[in-house]
Amino acid sequence: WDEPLIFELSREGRIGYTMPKPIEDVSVEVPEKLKRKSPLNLPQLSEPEVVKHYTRLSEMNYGVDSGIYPLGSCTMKYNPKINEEIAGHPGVAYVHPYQDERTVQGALKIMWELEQWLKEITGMDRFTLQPAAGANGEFTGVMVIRAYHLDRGDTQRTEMLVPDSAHGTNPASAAMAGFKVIEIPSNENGTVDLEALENAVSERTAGLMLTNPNTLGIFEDEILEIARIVHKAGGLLYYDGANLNAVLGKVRPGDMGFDVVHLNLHKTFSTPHGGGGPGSGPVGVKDFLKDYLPVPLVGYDEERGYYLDYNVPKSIGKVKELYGNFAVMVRALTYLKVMGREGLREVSEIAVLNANYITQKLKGTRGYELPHKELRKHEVVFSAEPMKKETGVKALDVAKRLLDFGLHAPTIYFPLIVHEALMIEPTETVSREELEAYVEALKRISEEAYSNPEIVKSAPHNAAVRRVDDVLAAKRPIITWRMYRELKEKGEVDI
Amino acid sequence: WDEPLIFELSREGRIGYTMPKPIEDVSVEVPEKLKRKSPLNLPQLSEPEVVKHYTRLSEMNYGVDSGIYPLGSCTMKYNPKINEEIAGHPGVAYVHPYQDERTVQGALKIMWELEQWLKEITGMDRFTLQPAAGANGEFTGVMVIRAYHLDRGDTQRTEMLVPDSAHGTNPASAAMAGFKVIEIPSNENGTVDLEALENAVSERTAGLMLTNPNTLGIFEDEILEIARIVHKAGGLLYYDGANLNAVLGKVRPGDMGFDVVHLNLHKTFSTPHGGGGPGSGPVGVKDFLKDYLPVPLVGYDEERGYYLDYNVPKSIGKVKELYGNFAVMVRALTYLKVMGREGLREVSEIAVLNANYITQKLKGTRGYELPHKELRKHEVVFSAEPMKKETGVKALDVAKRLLDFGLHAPTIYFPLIVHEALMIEPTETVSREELEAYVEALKRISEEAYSNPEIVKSAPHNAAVRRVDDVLAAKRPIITWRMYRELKEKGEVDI
Amino acid sequence: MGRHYLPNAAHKEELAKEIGFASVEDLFSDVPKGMVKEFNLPEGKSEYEVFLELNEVLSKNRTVLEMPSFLGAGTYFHYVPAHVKYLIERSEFLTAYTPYQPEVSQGMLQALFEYQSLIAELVGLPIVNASMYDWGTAMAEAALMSARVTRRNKFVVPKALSPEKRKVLHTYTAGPGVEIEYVDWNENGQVDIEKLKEAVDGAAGVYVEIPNFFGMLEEELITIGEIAHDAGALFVVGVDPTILGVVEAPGELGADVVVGEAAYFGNPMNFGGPRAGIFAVKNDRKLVRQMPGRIIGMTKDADGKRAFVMTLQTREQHIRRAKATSNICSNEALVAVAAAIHLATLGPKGLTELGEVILKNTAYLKKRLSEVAEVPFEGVNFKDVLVRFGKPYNEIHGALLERNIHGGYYIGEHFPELGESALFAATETTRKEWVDALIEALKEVA
Amino acid sequence: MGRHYLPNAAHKEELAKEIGFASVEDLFSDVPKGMVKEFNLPEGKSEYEVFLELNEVLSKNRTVLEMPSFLGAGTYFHYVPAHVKYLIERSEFLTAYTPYQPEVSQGMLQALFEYQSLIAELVGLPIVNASMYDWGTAMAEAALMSARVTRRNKFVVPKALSPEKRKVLHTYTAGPGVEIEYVDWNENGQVDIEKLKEAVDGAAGVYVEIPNFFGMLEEELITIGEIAHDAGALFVVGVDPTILGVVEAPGELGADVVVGEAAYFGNPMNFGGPRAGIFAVKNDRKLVRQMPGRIIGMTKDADGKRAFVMTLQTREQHIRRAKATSNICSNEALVAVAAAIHLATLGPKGLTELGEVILKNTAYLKKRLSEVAEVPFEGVNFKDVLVRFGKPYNEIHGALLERNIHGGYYIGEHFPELGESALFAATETTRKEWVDALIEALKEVA
Repeated sequence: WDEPLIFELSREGRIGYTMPKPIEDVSVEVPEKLKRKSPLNLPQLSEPEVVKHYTRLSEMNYGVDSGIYPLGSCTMKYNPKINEEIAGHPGVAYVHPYQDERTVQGALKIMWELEQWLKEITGMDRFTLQPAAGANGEFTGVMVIRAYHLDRGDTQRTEMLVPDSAHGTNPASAAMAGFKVIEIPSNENGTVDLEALENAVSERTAGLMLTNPNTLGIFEDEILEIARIVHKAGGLLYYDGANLNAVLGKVRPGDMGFDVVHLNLHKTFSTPHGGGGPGSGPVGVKDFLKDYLPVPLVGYDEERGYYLDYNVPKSIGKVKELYGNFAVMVRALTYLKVMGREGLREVSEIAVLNANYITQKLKGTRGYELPHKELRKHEVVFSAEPMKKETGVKALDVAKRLLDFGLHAPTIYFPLIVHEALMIEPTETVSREELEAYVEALKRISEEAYSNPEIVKSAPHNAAVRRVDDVLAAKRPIITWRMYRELKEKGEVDI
Repeated sequence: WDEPLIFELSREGRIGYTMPKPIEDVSVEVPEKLKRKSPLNLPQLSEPEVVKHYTRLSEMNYGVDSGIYPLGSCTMKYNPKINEEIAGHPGVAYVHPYQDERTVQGALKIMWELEQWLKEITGMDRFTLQPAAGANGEFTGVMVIRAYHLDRGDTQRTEMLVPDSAHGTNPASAAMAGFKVIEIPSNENGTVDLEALENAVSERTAGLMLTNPNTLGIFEDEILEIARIVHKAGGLLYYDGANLNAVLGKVRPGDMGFDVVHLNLHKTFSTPHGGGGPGSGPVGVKDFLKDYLPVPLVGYDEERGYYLDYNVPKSIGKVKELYGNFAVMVRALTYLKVMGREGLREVSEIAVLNANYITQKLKGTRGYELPHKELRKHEVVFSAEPMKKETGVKALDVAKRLLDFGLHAPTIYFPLIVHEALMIEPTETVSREELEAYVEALKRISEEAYSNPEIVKSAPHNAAVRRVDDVLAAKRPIITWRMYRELKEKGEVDI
Repeated sequence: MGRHYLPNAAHKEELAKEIGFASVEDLFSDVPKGMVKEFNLPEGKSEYEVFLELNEVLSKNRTVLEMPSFLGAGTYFHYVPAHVKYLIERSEFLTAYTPYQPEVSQGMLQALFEYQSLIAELVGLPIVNASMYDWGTAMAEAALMSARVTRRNKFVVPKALSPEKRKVLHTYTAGPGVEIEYVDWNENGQVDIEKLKEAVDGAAGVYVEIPNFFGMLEEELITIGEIAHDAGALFVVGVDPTILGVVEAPGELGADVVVGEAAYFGNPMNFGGPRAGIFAVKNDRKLVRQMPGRIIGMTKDADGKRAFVMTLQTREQHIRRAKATSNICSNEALVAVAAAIHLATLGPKGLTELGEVILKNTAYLKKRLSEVAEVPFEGVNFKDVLVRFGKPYNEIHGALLERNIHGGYYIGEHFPELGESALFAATETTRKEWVDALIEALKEVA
Repeated sequence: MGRHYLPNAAHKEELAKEIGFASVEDLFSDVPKGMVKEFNLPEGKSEYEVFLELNEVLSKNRTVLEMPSFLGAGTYFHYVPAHVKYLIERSEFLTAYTPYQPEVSQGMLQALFEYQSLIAELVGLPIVNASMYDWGTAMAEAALMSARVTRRNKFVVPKALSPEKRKVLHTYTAGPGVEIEYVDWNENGQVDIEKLKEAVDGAAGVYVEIPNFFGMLEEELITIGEIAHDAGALFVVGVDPTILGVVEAPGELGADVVVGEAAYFGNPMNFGGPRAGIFAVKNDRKLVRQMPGRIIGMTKDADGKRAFVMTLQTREQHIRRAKATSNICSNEALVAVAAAIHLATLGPKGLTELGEVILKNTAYLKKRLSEVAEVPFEGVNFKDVLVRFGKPYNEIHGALLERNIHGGYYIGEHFPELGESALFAATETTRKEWVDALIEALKEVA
């Protein structure tokens, strides 16, 4: 249905709160030059109206509890409700980050324990939990690499190598840290081209940022050789943990030769994605890099208990205020304790099984091509290139048509090295029946594409809105109610 | 959409929980004669599947947060979320009712404080919070009346008077308490016929059960005379609190002459209705009846603090295990503290205003008749009798058509004294715009009834299902999956 | 003062005028003069202030998470998986009412149908209602139903009945004049069969529980049912449904009616409420017509699609008024849905494991208690264990509390013949260290 | 061990065979031999055991509900109305991801558009993104953006900057080599205008906060903006948005860019995270093209109906990769939605009242503190008040803690020139009895 903007629901005089009275009702005057004089055009609603509005908006949104949500590279697994229950403890919400350490032993213990789990899972020696998200973690990691080289006087290492299949955040993070980004092509197997890598490394190489398995869902089986090449050139190996769900509890980045790792608690460790955040992107490093991590780290000492350790001599500083997204950490640790050693291993086994189930059941379907090798890990990337050529139906159309069946689309047009990419990551928390229904829907869309392509091209038909015009949005941006109101007043908009 | 039954989603071998291990893994054998041998046909699902199933079911349900819900006599007001927050405190959930009173001072204080509020609001002298719902409260009240008469040796008082406009629970509760029910007709104003009442009272009269305002939303303006008549005959006056929202904070049943009152915390005091419960139906009495209340009551003593008082010499016993629906009481007290004296008064003012707004805006619309007087309190009852006669469109059809507009229907076919009744109680928590939209929808349905009655008769068209066949349901009851399965196996059902 | 819940508050006078009233006061012109008055109540507070205040009040309760507790006697600390609470708090369930309009209430209707169906599988009877207030009122309604069905007015119950249920039963049966007869227990703490045979003559129903109030399994349940049936009485079984993974469905053991407490699944203790009473009967037209409470049935919609609806309403108060089978209207729907979600989560394996873990933990508790006190009844216990002490229990209780342990439920005042006895209970939530700490403490103080 | 989250666990080998693999192990045949290993991790536990354990751990935190606290310095105890938490916990919001498919994500998109719109009204700038990680990173990104836009590499900030923000700024600007210059405060604890004039030469941007780290309102804000603009620098204002009901929108005072902390609305303290950074700019094409972060825009669907979508993505990393305006991908969407719901609840009147109550409570705290210690800076404070003690603050702090009062944030180590100083803070949640207890305690121990 159509839900108005909250501003459009406003009626003069309505209130949605009762403010506590001030301690003393004395007049405190803001300096005249600073006093608010411009109008405060906030909406005026009662609490029931606010609740109805956002309840209705929520009903216009698809979440993990709505059905399969196989966004490739996003690991949209089920978010256990016990995580929310624990994160809802008043000992999370009502604790100030600057409290005396004696009054926050519980919080510090949680951070400390989480670090121990992450160390063993990744084969790293020390973790910072500060980064707020994966990209923030990447930035942390490459800054650590930068600091390491500079600290050794190795000032010419200005280049960061990034495969062409990498997430866009990898080159962006490297650039933010001041590195020049060198792209390494993939070979026909979809993995790093070793020859190209050999040619790219030099005394300017700061490191290589790699995801393993990569964004095609393919395990870089030459990983030990890759590590050898990079290390030999004096570079460090950075592990983008976006795809850790594929090897969780089975293989450790540390054992593959990586020196720095970032994880996404909101992907691998089941914390909810919140419509795009909050996430959490802890970064782990091998022992020789630990002195460069952001401050503070969490320490433990028999006598003192848990404490915040600001004594990190060569620290890169901070990548975010305070200690990171603590409420997310609580959820991740809850998950880890429920899963345990065997549970985590089973996660990756079934995540991989489910992705290969889709791979095998869908391959050979007309219009979808499976480039690169067949054996995938946690996700698979099909190409709708043949379908596009033969029927004009694009990956985007396939995605939109899936919505009509009550299913969420996969990630599309990524990785960039696959044309008309459909990147499907079912995760371990969907059932066989859901996998089957997904494959069936994709097969039906293939049939439609070859028999009645218009129905696919004009999809979705059953969603809250029809296909959304993103070109218009970019051409004439309307970013806020304020802009909309002004354009509307000028008669320049008809929405 | 169609959501299968949870049994149909079951797949052998799936589990949704992990049980804690026993303290000792010794074998404990149930006596052979009692061992479970029959199959346990429970569904087998994982937690994500359970969550998706019930999330989807919830999306097929209309609640107060979905929109206006003007069920007459049900007081579907907004349920403030702070009530839920407070009721979610571990000091509610994780407390055993038999704990030593020293360890539950918080719980007892809440019950004690709630009683103080309810006493002042009703003008009663003592309350039991034990009844689980309104009808349970009615039963409590009439049992108290019964005990009072018997205690005085007044054994011939076997008749309970109930107006013909009363809720069905009134006569049912009286009957359960062993009373003969005498129905008192309403007069042309929709209020108690005083002459009939005079004729009905006798030395057999135990009491009169009355709702004020009554189910027509009309204030019994002769209430003092009614009280005089009943009291003079030796009977007691029972107040059904279902409609208290109309006079909350303005008028007290105790001042109208009532001796016993039940309240519905889930109606007047904003606790959620939960799809039909839990409710809570506290009963208040005047001082001379307090020794008959159920045990335990809550006492307070400077030294001892709050305590459970089982020393109620002439108690009727118990109407429910333990102390009542404590989690509901917590919510009600939260509401009371937020609202306060002035807030409560404003509740009834606006509840009455909103009902009269609908009355005035809808009256005169073709097909709807407004029997009895115009001034209503918290609800109004229109009759669709003219519409039925002129177009064949019944109150039921009007109700179903409202669903198509995303609005909940009013209560229909009640009170029984109004034909084709549409009993509308908007409550104080809906906005003017929602009232207007409701009136507009009813007017539009009137137009449709006179122009295109079929669209109304075949409504709803936009709900999760089309009109539901309740005749079939009663003719061939299928009450459980077990029955369904058996009928299905025999080929006797095609659903 | 709560204006934030009242969208029209700022414009109430304006709205009153718009519909022809001079003021809001005029809307109350039908109230007798002088009856409208100022109430002696506190002023409203901000949500924050109420939050602070009630948070502090509730923090004064000591929870079983802070203090190991061995209380049972009809209320038990079971663990409720987090998703159960999460789901029933969705406002579409939480804030809805009785599904009078089935077309926009299919979610609640189906959830309740599933509740009925899950209970039916547990208890082995095909007809289940959508809930009573609790076990006690369900039992009392079963007594009344038995009297209606058999046209007799005596209901036979074990003497080993909880004080709660005893009181409820007396109150409910007082009006209709149904007489309650108690049957003593034998040396095993179970119903004395010989005494039952004497009592059953002219009975409308015979009621027995599994486990009984002392935590014992009634081994002669089948025999008791036969005795009841031979006497023309209905056989009513009360059951703690958490036992039904390991104990046979009462319906298979001869029960005509099964009552019990559904809230042991999916609901926390909540200081005793809300609960939800199980009420199930055989598929016997007389029983179905006479049973209390709401019932959800499966049917079709106008397109022939499966749908759910409240059914068999001609038994109910809003239709039958004084002649209804019960006065019950609001029931405990959300409590029942929570129980259903928990049961669906457990499945057959989980329910069996739950029963087994409780049996084992209870056995451990019983074994350890027998080291420090008298445990009069031999046999298998489920949750509750009756323990007799050599000195006033009150003293022991106080000493345990000082050690931050909450002991069992004293039953001496209700069963003086058992002396200084108490029920100590275990469930799947009981930790070894709690029991061990209890025993250590009892060694000191008992 | 978590199998209850894994529907296919019981049939994994069967499924593997069905798709042509001899076993699940074979799905990992591409992993180098020997790399798969056993991990040294604890076994999984039941949900109940984890619940018990973590509940106990978290109960070891002393919350501000149990212990009056005067901590501020960038994190404040504000009250979040219960419905805000209730709404953002709805799984459709909570468990969704970035709205890549707008047709099934209109709810989150509209909520974020409303967030952007509400912030725009507060700060007085029309372009707002859908959130940064926090105020600190938003400020750092503003510094980088200023450098990109002006092609200069110096960013001028007040010396009275929080240690958190200072560190974040240094880390973010290290790679691109943007130099940070600090401007000292004057005797009023505000930016020294003369020193600013010296520093501004060649600056890409000038940053100032309202209130500043010492809780003071920068009275010369407009002048500071003019100085920045005269020097060709962008004027970046950091703002605690809870002040904007009483203080003029920075956009109206000359700001080109506004950053700040959105999580002060709608979100509890959470031991410091998550937060959500505000990032707003003027409607200047250069700034819009150079700003970081996701932006939601209004558009139409194929039927011409209003719809929302992520827009202006050509600035972002997934398209521009190394040339993106920032690496940010996941942001703090749900935190922003919570802030929006809280703001929509407050409305104009509520925001103004909030600012006024905080001003008054802070004034009361300041007045009372001045009875027992030195309060170096005169003027109006918002939340934080800087207090200087005559003896080591550490001792005072410990003595307060013993009295169950948490004192302020010690800043002596970061600002040695201020001696034994600490920031004590008040908000709308501060109670008179807390302040009075603090002052009584300080009289004893300070």
